[in-house]
Amino acid sequence: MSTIAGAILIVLGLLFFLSGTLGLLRFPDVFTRLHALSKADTLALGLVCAGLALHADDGTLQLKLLLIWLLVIVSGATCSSLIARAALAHGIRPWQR
Amino acid sequence: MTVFYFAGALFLLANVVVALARVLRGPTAADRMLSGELMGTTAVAVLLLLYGATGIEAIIDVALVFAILAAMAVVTFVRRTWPEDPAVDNEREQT
Amino acid sequence: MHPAEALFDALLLLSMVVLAWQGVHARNMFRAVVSFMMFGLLTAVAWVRLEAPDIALAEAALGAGLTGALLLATLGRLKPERRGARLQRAAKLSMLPWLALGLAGTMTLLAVTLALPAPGLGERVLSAMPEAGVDSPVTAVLLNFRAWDTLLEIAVMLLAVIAIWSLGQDVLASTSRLPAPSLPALVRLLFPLLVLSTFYLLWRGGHGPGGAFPAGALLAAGLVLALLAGARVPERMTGAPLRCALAAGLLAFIIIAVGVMAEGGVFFAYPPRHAPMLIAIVEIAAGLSIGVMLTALFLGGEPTDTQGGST
Amino acid sequence: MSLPPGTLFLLASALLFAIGAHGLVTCRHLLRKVLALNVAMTGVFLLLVTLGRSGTTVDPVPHAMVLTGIVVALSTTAVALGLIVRLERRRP
Repeated sequence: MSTIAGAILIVLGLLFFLSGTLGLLRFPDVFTRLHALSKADTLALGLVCAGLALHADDGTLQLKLLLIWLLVIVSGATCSSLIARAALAHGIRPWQR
Repeated sequence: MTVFYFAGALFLLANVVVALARVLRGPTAADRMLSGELMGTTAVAVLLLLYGATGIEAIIDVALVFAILAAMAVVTFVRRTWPEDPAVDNEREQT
Repeated sequence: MHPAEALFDALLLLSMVVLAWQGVHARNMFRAVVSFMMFGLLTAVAWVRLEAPDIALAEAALGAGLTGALLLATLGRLKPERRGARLQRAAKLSMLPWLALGLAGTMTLLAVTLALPAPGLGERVLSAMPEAGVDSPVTAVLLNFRAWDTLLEIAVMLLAVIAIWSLGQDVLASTSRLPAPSLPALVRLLFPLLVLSTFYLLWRGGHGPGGAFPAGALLAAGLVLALLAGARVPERMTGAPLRCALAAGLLAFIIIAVGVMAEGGVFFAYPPRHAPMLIAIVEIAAGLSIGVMLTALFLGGEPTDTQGGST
Repeated sequence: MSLPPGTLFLLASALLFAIGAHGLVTCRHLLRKVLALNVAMTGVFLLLVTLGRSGTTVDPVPHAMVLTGIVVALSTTAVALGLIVRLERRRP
């Protein structure tokens, strides 16, 4: 049961990675691409981690998976803010329709 | 189950190879850096799936190191490369 | 091997080759550096595929983390490359690509020939493991059987630091004045984690993949992140304390290597019953020292007193 | 396919070495030369570890050699980058 649930979570995570790539390629400017990328950082990796945690039966391992996810979220959030600020400071204007 | 994990890892790798187009196209340095960040996150996920496939526990440690150092490149880029580097700014017209 | 597995390897290696080419020949330098950093990430995955998690750990910390940061920091200091000046003038017409191709062919042939008989040292290492004082074969080779290599390697690192310091002041140290309010918060969170994982890897090194090199690299990553967030090398530390920390690994190594001569008369022949403790001492000293040395390499010169302040 | 395992890795290591050696000779900018050198070194490391796998047991000696090599590679890269920055400042 948990095997199937884990596999479903992992597949969902992979799909969000795909959406991150699509956004990175199709969105018009840095700021919108950041938005797409943060989905891959948080949701996609989170789903993959959750799926693997369901497959694992070792508490330490599940803790490490959680730690990996939290670390990537924190780094991703900080990096997004850093890049967005730097891009604004360099005179890149947010895209408008 | 092993096959499932490998297929997932293969999918992720193909996905990130497609995203490499952003490194080629740019247009700004920040866009290229974003692509690098996606590569970092994908590498973590690929390592996790490889762990699922092989069961070598040290792979999780490698993924953990990746996760801890995920911010390193972007922080260096924002603090050291981009601010005063005309080389990086000029490229917008070049490519 | 299942087709999916073989396909994964093929795609991994193919993208590594493409990224390596981009890393050398991309039209602008920033693209080259980013490609090279991605190449480093994939290399770490390739080490995992080759069942070499020790190397994967070191590559993740050194190759993907610190080398990339070093390259990016250097790039910020260089003038833009002149357009169309990528290749040597003579190289545009010459036979050099063919020469390289020949080299590659020779290397493949050599590899195939060498691959036929495969004695290796694996069994000899395994049979000597009971006397090694650690459970991890790689750590045993690094810090016991071939401790000479590691000693000289740490000497090479120290020489590299001395060479860079002799060039002058820390050119890579200046930081942008862009406001980055989230950065100190990130560093305050990551720095303790990095120190913690340094010790985790030092402890792991005794019985599994880990050890002094990746541990030192993580410590260096923490220090470099702190420097990037605007922390300064405190003035009272730049003199003797810093020099001591830089030399500590090498000193501990030499003292123990000479010290064990009292028992057996042989350089680096640990007496088996003290081996675990001696290796632990060497590993901790080397790990911390490697961390400080890598940070010193990142500064690109001797830390100056003018930027004194507190961390 | 009847390729022996590791053939792909050997091939890739040879290609990486060739790319590195070629770039080292043909590129003009010193930073590109440093990158090329690093690529070539990775090729050599891959070769070493792949050959170390061909025995019956996993051979830890190439692993230790490559670990040492990676750290030495980083040290040389750092020194080279320091020299490059200094050279640029001297030139007009």
